[in-house]
Amino acid sequence: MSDTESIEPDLTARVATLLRDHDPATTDPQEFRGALFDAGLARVDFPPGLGGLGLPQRFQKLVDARLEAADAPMLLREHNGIGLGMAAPTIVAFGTDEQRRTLLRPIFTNEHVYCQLFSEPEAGSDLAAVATSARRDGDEWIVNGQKVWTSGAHNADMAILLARSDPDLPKHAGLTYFVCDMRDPGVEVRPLRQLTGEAEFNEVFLTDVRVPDSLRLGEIGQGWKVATTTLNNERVAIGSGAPREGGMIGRVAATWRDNPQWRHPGMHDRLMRLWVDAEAIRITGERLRQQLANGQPGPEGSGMKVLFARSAQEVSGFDLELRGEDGLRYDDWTMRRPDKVDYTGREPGYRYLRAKGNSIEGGTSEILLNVIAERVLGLAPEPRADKDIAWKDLPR
Amino acid sequence: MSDTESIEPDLTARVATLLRDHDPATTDPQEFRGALFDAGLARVDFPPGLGGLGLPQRFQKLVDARLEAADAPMLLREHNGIGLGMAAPTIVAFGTDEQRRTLLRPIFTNEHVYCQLFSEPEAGSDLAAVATSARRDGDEWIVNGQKVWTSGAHNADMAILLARSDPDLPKHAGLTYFVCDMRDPGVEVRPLRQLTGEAEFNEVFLTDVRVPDSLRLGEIGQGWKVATTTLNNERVAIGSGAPREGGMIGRVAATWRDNPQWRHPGMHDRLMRLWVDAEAIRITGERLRQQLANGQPGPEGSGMKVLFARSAQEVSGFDLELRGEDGLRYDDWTMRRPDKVDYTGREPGYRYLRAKGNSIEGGTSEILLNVIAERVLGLAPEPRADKDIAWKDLPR
Amino acid sequence: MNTLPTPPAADLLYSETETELRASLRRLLDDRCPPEWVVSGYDTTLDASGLWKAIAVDLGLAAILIPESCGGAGLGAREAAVVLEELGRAAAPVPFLSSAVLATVALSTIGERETLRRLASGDSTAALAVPLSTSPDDLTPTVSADDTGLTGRITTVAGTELADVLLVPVSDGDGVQLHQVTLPADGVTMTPATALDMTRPLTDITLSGAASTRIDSGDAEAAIRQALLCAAALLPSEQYGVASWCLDTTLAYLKQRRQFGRTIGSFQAVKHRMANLWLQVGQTGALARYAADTYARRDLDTEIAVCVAQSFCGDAAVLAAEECVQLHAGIAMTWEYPAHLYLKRAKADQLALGAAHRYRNRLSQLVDLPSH
Amino acid sequence: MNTLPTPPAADLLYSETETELRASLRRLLDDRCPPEWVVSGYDTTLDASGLWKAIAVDLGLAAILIPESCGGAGLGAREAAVVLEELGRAAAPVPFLSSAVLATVALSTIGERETLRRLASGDSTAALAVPLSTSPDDLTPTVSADDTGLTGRITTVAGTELADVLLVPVSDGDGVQLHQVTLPADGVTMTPATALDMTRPLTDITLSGAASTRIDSGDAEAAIRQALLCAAALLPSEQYGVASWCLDTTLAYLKQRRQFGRTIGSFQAVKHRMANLWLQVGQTGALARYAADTYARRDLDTEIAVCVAQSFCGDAAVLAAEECVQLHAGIAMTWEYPAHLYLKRAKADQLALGAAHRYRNRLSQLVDLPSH
Repeated sequence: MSDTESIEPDLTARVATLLRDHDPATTDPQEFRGALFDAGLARVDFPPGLGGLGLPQRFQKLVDARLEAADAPMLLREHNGIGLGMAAPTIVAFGTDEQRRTLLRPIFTNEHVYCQLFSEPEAGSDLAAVATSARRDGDEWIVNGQKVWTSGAHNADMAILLARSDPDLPKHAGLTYFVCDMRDPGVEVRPLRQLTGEAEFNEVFLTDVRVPDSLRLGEIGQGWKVATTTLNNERVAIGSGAPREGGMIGRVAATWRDNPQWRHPGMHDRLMRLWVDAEAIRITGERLRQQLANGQPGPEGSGMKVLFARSAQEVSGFDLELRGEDGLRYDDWTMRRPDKVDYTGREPGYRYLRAKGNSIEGGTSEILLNVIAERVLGLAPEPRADKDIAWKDLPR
Repeated sequence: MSDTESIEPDLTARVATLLRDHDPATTDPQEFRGALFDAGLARVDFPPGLGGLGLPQRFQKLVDARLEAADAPMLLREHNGIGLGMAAPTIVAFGTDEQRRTLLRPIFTNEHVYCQLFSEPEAGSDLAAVATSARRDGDEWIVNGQKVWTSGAHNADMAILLARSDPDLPKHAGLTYFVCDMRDPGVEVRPLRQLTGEAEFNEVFLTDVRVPDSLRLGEIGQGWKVATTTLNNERVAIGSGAPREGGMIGRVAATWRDNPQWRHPGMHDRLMRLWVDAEAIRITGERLRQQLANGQPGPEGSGMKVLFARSAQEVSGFDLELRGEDGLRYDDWTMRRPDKVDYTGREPGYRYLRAKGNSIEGGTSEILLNVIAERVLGLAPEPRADKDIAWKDLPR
Repeated sequence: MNTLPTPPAADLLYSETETELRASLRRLLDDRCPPEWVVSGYDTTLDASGLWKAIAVDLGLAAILIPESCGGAGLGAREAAVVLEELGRAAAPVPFLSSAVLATVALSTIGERETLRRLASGDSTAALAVPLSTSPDDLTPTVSADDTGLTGRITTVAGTELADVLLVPVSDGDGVQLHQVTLPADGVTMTPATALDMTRPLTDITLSGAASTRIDSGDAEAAIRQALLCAAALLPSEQYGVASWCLDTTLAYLKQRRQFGRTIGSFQAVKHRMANLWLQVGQTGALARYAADTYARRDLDTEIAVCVAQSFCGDAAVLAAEECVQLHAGIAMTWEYPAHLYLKRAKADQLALGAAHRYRNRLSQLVDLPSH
Repeated sequence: MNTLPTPPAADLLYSETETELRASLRRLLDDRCPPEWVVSGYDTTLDASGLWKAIAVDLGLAAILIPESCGGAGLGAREAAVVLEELGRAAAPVPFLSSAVLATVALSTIGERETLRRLASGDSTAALAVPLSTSPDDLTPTVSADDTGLTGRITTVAGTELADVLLVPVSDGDGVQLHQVTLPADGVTMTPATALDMTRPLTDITLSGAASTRIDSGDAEAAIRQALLCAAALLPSEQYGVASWCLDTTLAYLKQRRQFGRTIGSFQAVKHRMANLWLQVGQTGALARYAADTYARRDLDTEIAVCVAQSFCGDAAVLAAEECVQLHAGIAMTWEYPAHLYLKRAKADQLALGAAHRYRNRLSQLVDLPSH
């Protein structure tokens, strides 16, 4: 508490200085964000000199609140989520001094929007199976392969990339992690259309892409460890708090209230079960946040995404059944490239189809249940036959 | 069809002869059953001289119908189910001429009631892990160990017994199969009380039980194969046809009809789903019988028991919820040894508890789902580490 | 104890005729109805006339439910069910259910003959103008007739894209009439709807003084209900076809796809899910067959059989499609992979002819299990 | 969009006091309430008086919900919930819910003081004479009073075996009175019921001219409903305790039991079931805590919280117990292994204070989702 007492006035003063020296009303947003970074207020938990002040993460809220009050440009957390949320912490953790100096600031100023080149057609749940090759050539690496499920690749300047640098080593040992320039002529981005009709994601084809060794993050062969750091940062963002009747259940509850003609006694108990399930997730999420705030490592975190996906799928399916004839329609099949995803936006047919992805993207529910069983409950792992064999000798 | 045309009159004649020579009204039942066996009418599908005539099994119905019409003593299929249904076919398949001659007839006359000494505390789903040892001693085997879940052991004269004759071999290879006299002084039978309060089953402790080598069925080390034959005969008996509203659902439907005070709209759709599920099982069972009668090997068979258990458990649980206060009661906790099991007999509390066994006894639902996945659907088996190691060296 | 009697056993197997019928239709669909073509119906209006002609005329399947006296095939609901199994398996965008079942049964029940002859020969295709979600006990005509012709609006009607005959239920105050409209016609506006399942295109129809011929003689309501009951008895077979494709396709994928050095089908959690799915699909097939057989025999148990099948099979097909998507994971979320065709078809089929809870409610009356 | 507001966040964690309370109670139960002893209650009448004295008097837990002015502990529903978690975990056959919750809240709500003092000190134990299955909105007294005393029959009453005070809801035509009967008494016949769950013994009570004292002043109905609501808010914590025992015990067994050369907990189908069960049990704990906390604070969201917890937790505890039995397989079917104690307790708890669908129905009124 005495920490907090001394930190808060100090932070307040720093924000005041920033706002005084860079009037948000007149400063170019990119320049303002650079100043924010330089003042250590972009991510207060990052080390001093790298956009932060080495403070606990919870103090960021205070900074953000004051910036918002002053109508100052905020970080573009949605637009560059992968850069800010995944690449930056990874660069802090594994970057050389030179990399930290050159790569971090452009992320915060939004000069470098990132995408993530991890998943491949043959490396989904089993991410360590990536086949994209990185062959050393002097001071450079030559990268060839295909990546999928890359959101934002068509708008990205840079990418974090996982590639196989040594096929003779076992699968986890032969990977290396890079930062890659998406403007390289060998990078081809193709929209990946989904069952909703939209193309939120891309396929990315890498043909003789040249990555300087200076953009390698971590040691050669250390790619799996670096990627794990990146993915742990991804998980944190998922399953955060929702209000009562937030999400899908709110849409269905409103539909039920507003459309007496669709109500049927045979649907009512099921509706109430779904409502209760959604509320159970909400309360469990709330407890998890209290546990985390209290320093108790809440193991429920790994499960929130499983529960969220299940509820979203059940509720959105129920929604169509409830509507009867109206459920037979769809809003629009046109191929589009949406800027952002809104699971509960658009019409019920879209919501139903899009929710199918909730239990796949960012870790399938099956993988998450494995994680819970093994890491939380301590049950023995599956027998594995692929861990000690050279990657190139694995059965395909 | 021409087969049937010639067989039916012949069978009818044989039954008539039997009935003429052994008037059911005046003949001792045991003697009558012996005559039935000698006439080849006890199990027409068994070989001639061994209680049968080598006919397809379906002709047995004709014999049974005529015997029943004549009020003749029938085989005691419930009282000696293991003898007639499991031991006898195994003896036909693996017995020596001498064994077939001496062991079969007493089963059909009911002089030898059998029980089954297979399962052990450490060998449940993994039956091949039996630890009961059979050590050769001249013309005899000395058997030591403990068996569980033995129904009818307290009324049995004989047992079919699976024991480990060679612990140095892998688990499936070191087993041998015996017929064992339950009156041996080394056999101790203790009731095994269940969660219902009853003791349907027993534990059987075998201490230096001496089994003559002449009662060994099959070769030394061939026990697993012989036991598989026995168990395949067990499976056939399960999941046979039920009438509409047979079983648990009939009890609940009657309760719903007879007790308007317990009805609640919130329960109705669930009741109807359970009714539909029960009907789905009935129709699927009916189709399976038509497929079998038509010579199509209906793979659904392996799954009927899984479906039956699930439905029985859901319906009996629903029954208690429906009753509210009445569901809080039980009929009788007294330790009893019932002669036969009636899943749908007694009160709803008993039915609920007893149904829990439906997914365990005779192969757990988990094992049956494995069987379906691997043998019917052709999915790859689990990696196994216990198949090629000497039994004595397996981790415990 | 107060329980119900058991109906006599039905024939739940496939006859030789049915098996041959299936084989020839499957060959045709494999050849003429590939998934790439079906998917293209989401972006452009498909021309399914060639495929429909091959099915309706070349194989003669439009005539299955038409009496021999009108040029029909002398077959029945069991054979039509087999056709629907295969059409479901291929997610085929042809108007069999709408023309060869719904319209055909409505016409034959009122004793109409001329149009039936043209349907039997394949010279005509008809559609019954009711919303696809109409259940047999839920008919509420929205069209009225006067001197100027038919006026009213009917939404989400299936099977109009190739139809030259529209059968319109018309409300005449205290009853229902059935009118026939020959397409195209003045006063008939057809607006294609954007449907969740574009493999069964839907149309919103507006009638404003459309010329029509009344074709019933007072028995229209019963005839339309009979048509809806027949469709409800047969849709489960289509759902079984959809579910079977999902099961088979998922199984094949699970045996081929490797992750963590193993086929993913060797993971026990996946195996148990597939075993359970196989049990569901097996039951779906049995119930669909039971409904088709009882309908074919006009058995007393028909309506119960339909309600049971409708309650079970729609949900089972949706489960099969959803499991298909989840167990394929990412690949099934793509537009290229055909899984989504079946997810959308299964979900729309669940709503078609009325949702399951309605049938359970009706069933509860039939089997004397009232809700309160 | 027409959606509900979000209530303020509750404290869903355990305080230090609560954690210490739990530890001391768990030590006591480990020591004095072993499963073998609890099981013996199915064959003979248990004497739980020693255990109850240790809990009620030595640990002082009978006083938790009693106001300090009556000798109470000055604690509240949150702490009582922790006690119930532990009692559920041990399937302990003591009348905490019946005396320290139901009877205590009824008495304190009407402002009674004398009996409460004796309950606080442990000199008395009380029972509220309603069927255990009574839900807060379902009170229908079956006893009437006249000059000769109380007459009527009340079935399946919990917690009478150690009670010397019986609180009897009495119907007086247009309202409800609350009478106190000191036990034993003439005109009171107590018949032990054979219960599905013998760890909460039930009694059928017949009153025929039993002497009583009326203790309410017109507010009896509200007080009894309040008592039932409190019990309904706290029973989910007991259900969480039951579910936790099942989860923990099953996990331990799965890690130790080997079949096919592996621990059975290493099979993926088993792992996924346990992970799902763990998710259910975790939610059960969160909802139970939310109900206890809102009740403790007399929050406006209390009744919604109770309905949600009652809807979810009873089923979750039954699932945990059923999965415990299935995953143990044979051993859990035996009388010796304690799993069945929890199966029976979970199933009876599911019915206690009213089944889940009743609470969902009430909830639908509270959150404006009417059934039609």
